[in-house]
Amino acid sequence: MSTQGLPEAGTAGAGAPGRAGAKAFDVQRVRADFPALRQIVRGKPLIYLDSAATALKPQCVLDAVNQVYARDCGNIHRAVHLPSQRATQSFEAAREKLQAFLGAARPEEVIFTSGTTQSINMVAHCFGRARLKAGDKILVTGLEHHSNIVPWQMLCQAIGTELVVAEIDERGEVSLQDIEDKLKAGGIKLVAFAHVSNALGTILPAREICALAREYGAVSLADGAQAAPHLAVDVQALGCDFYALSAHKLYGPTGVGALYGRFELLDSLPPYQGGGDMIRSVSFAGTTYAALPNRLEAGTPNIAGVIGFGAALDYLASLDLDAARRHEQELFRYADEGLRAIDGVRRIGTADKACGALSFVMDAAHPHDIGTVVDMEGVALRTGHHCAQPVMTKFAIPATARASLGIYNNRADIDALLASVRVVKEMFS
Amino acid sequence: MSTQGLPEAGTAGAGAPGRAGAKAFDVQRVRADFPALRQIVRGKPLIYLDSAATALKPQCVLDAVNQVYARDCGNIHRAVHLPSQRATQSFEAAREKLQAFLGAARPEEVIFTSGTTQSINMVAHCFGRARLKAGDKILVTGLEHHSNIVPWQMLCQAIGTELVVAEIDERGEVSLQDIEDKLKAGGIKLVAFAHVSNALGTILPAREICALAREYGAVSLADGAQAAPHLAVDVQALGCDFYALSAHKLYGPTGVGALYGRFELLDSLPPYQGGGDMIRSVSFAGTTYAALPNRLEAGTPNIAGVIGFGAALDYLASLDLDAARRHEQELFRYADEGLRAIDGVRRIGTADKACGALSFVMDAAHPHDIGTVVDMEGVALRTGHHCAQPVMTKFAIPATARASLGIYNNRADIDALLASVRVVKEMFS
Amino acid sequence: MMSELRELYQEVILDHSKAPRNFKFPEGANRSAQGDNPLCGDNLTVKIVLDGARVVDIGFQGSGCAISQAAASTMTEMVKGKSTDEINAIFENYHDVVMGKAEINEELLGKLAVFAGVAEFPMRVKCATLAWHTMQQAIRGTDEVATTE
Amino acid sequence: MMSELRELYQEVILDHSKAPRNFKFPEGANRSAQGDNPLCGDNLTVKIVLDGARVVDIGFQGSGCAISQAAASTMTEMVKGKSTDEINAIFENYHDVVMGKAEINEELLGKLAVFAGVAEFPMRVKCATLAWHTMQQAIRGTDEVATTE
Ligand SMILES: Cc1ncc(COP(=O)(O)O)c(C=O)c1O
Ligand SMILES: Cc1ncc(COP(=O)(O)O)c(C=O)c1O
Repeated sequence: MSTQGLPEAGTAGAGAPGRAGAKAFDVQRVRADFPALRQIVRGKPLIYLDSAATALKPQCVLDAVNQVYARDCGNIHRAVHLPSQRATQSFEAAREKLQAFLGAARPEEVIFTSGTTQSINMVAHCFGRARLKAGDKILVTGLEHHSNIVPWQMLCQAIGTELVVAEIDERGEVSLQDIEDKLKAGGIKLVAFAHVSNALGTILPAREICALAREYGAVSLADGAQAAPHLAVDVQALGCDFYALSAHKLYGPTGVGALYGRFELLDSLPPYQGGGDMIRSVSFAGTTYAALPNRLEAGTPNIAGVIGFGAALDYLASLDLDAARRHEQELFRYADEGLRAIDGVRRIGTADKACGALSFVMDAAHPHDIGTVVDMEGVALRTGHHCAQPVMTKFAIPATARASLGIYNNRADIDALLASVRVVKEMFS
Repeated sequence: MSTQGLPEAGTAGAGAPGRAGAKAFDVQRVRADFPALRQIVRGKPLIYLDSAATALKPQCVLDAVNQVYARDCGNIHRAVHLPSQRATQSFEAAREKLQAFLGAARPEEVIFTSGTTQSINMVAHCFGRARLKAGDKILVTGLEHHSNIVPWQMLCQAIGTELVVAEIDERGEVSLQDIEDKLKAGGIKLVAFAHVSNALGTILPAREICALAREYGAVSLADGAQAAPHLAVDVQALGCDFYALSAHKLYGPTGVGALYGRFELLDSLPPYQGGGDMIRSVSFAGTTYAALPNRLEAGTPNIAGVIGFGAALDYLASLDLDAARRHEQELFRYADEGLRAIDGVRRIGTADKACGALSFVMDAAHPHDIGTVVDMEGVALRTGHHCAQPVMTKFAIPATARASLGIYNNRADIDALLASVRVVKEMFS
Repeated sequence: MMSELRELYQEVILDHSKAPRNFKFPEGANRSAQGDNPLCGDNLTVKIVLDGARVVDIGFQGSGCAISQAAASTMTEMVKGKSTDEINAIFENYHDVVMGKAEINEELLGKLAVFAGVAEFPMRVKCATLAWHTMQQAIRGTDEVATTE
Repeated sequence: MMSELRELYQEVILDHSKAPRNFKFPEGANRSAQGDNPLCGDNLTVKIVLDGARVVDIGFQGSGCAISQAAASTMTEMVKGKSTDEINAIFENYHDVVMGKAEINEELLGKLAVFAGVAEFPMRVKCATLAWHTMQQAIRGTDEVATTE
């Protein structure tokens, strides 16, 4: 048995499955909390294996969003009336919940954004343009999502910085030695990497990468879009300077995300967007900016979305997350073994430590055809390049089919996946 | 009687109230569609007069958002599975609804953003940095919201453009002659103005301003955050190059807005943020960008929010909007007269053509105290500078109290406002 | 449900996808275009020998799903020897059929009728039309990359 | 409901807001700070004659709502002549009371007890504390603008 799937020690908080004292995770109870699982698709109950794209939402998130629109429907921060007061309090409470979830030192270190993409663009813009100069280097890895590539390429084009890539090997792993060599070569001012790869499932050694970055005087940014749903994240233990994530992948609403930034660093950045709520005082003679977090949150935010995100975090806090993660890891292993056992299926991404996403290709069928056929079996997975084209190039494939897990998945889901993959095989060979 | 409150001919689509053939507007039926109005606040039914800050949402918007989360819970554009297909179709249908609402020529002219603030920042960044250079001038008016001031100030600081201000007069109006004189003086490459002022209610002569801008070779941007809820907007008739708006002020969800841009202009802009969905192909050797609208919509958008926005537009389309606007105008006049009739109340913003917002100050009480007292009477209005500090400076006041209207307000709401203002007066004098 | 799938992946389609016809560039090609579908990674290049307004020879290369390979393969068979006007008429009906907007004109489409099942799969329409868009781009002689967006 | 309002706008508060005490800058002021509440537009300047660790004289100017004016006015009366340690003790209790986090220490607060009603109005806490934050900034002698965020 491969050790693939074991979460990173220290950040993952999960032990070996089935160890003494470990509570069983009641996945049936969790499933009942997710209304989308109650639907019939193509005549069958939905098998949802696309959580890496967007996770399903528990009922309490729907209820929280609904309550904002049906009752606490006021803009925040500025009004004295009751709906606005209530919305403001719930909004700021969500910030504190996320602070706790990430282990941030202060609530002002949590900036709400529209998603991981905006969080990373904010750093590229605010930190990049203020602190970097032509010739400075930015290190990314070969497994990044486009959201952690294109903003840096745009920055490079604008100000003349250079992108350095730590390539992945054939298992989809990065080499710490390679990263250290590149840092040693000098000039790298920022290291931006995915904590977990969305295309391959690889868990990167985030703590070690951040330590190396610091050692060589570079700032670190971890793209946590895929890590936050599967690993226990503690930004202080990781030692990262920035951490980006999306609510919609963490069982929360769409259109919300966050950027964590170490206070001193974040506080030194110029604003990202200009507008309401981010100012101290505006005049045509000169404008001054508000303190954190407002300075980086211009305009009316996604109020209902942020409050719904808070509800998702409450939901996660109500679970035994260690047990949930063990459950996910077992399922990951089960799916991994099941896929490998089907002749003509090749798994893409076979890192020692992985979670969440399982990519594969088939001799018989193109990933797009896999997707359509399994969809007709009621199995929702994703096919394509997963916004990680350099990964596809590296593996010399046009695309993969990807099954990805959430806390509501069970063995029956994986069995359905495997059965539908066998249908594909039959159909095309 | 003042003619204040009459909508601008040509863009407003409303005639004189009570004219022959005009249908009556059934405000009671409309009220029943807004669940937030059913709540008791401070022991009384909520009187909501803060729609300029954020509008209440009809039930169908809640239902649409709910359906995304409870059923069509998939990411868009990339998956073949059914929840994703459904979400993608509803998302793109919302774009076409907004295209129709704005009278845009093509759906690709509609870019979804997180709100007006982001829409304007997008223009400042993409158009500003690509097309303007040091010494070029940007014209704004004296009544702008901070969202239409600060992005330009930030741009000026970054690239050395200069801000020119068309001041307002004591009624809160801009002078077309003044704007023309400033354009004539040369160097102005962009004219950015509020179609309707959020602090004063002034309706600006948008069509004339856009025509002047074009005549003198400047690009025009109308901030329609407050106009879209009250006036019939037709971007082609207005002749504007860009138009910005927020869903949450238009009875839709928070965290969504849009930027309209004339196709040729929009298509010539570089991307705003980098990430998923906005690329054609990514490699470390070089990345190419997707066509409109995707190029300007990086990352997972606010899927539920956009679809909810579509539902809000459907809702508006189901009403007799001409009648609704006449109703609002009558109410505006009724409130205006009622406020003026109270001794010690001074209306701020007395333009000939106005809609939506009624600002006032009182001899006896500071706006903040007005807000607290009327809130205890169950009346929700807004006090403060309304993110328009230059307007406060112009009128030499620290803040105003502002009542603002939505399609669900009725005479009883205004009567409650006037009664509560009288309570304030009594209390503080 | 499975019947819809059989309708989509008809024998003809599976056959063409496994053994695409004209999967090489014709000699003397004087027109060429590249097409890709950025969302799924499909890409292909179409080369044509155009004589006046007639497609004398045509071939393609590239990778993609069964639908897009079969669409490209059947397309090359279909358009070879035809005038651009004839080709336009065929594509118009083909396009509307896969979009679910029109009935099949059997006479015009011939073997292409097997693509009617695509109409039930809106996310796959692009796969069925990429080759056609690329071919038309080649005929127009523009240098742009064709996409299906 | 109206009783909460009476609780907030007590006679003492209305009186101080209409006729603020020490609404002028003291002669020989050697400390000064400016405070503003960016969200509502309140702003004030506090000037102090500080002798060692004792506030010998104090005055303020600025504009704001009844609560913020009365808070500034009563504050100046309260702190005049006191040591910074005494002032800190008073502010600590005052702050906790208006935040709804502590009971009133009548002995410490004296007349300031009228601000207890603010606890029912979370959006008004900033109005009741702006002057105090500004005063403390002045004593610390930092140049930053105090805000209540
Ligand atoms: C005229 C005007 N412009 C811009 C904005 C900013 O809108 P948002 O906060 O939704 O981005 C507002 C709303 O506050 C406004 O009234
Ligand atoms: C690793 C990773 N980074 C960034 C993103 C972008 O997230 P979003 O689209 O929510 O901005 C994603 C999700 O697609 C992801 O998986």
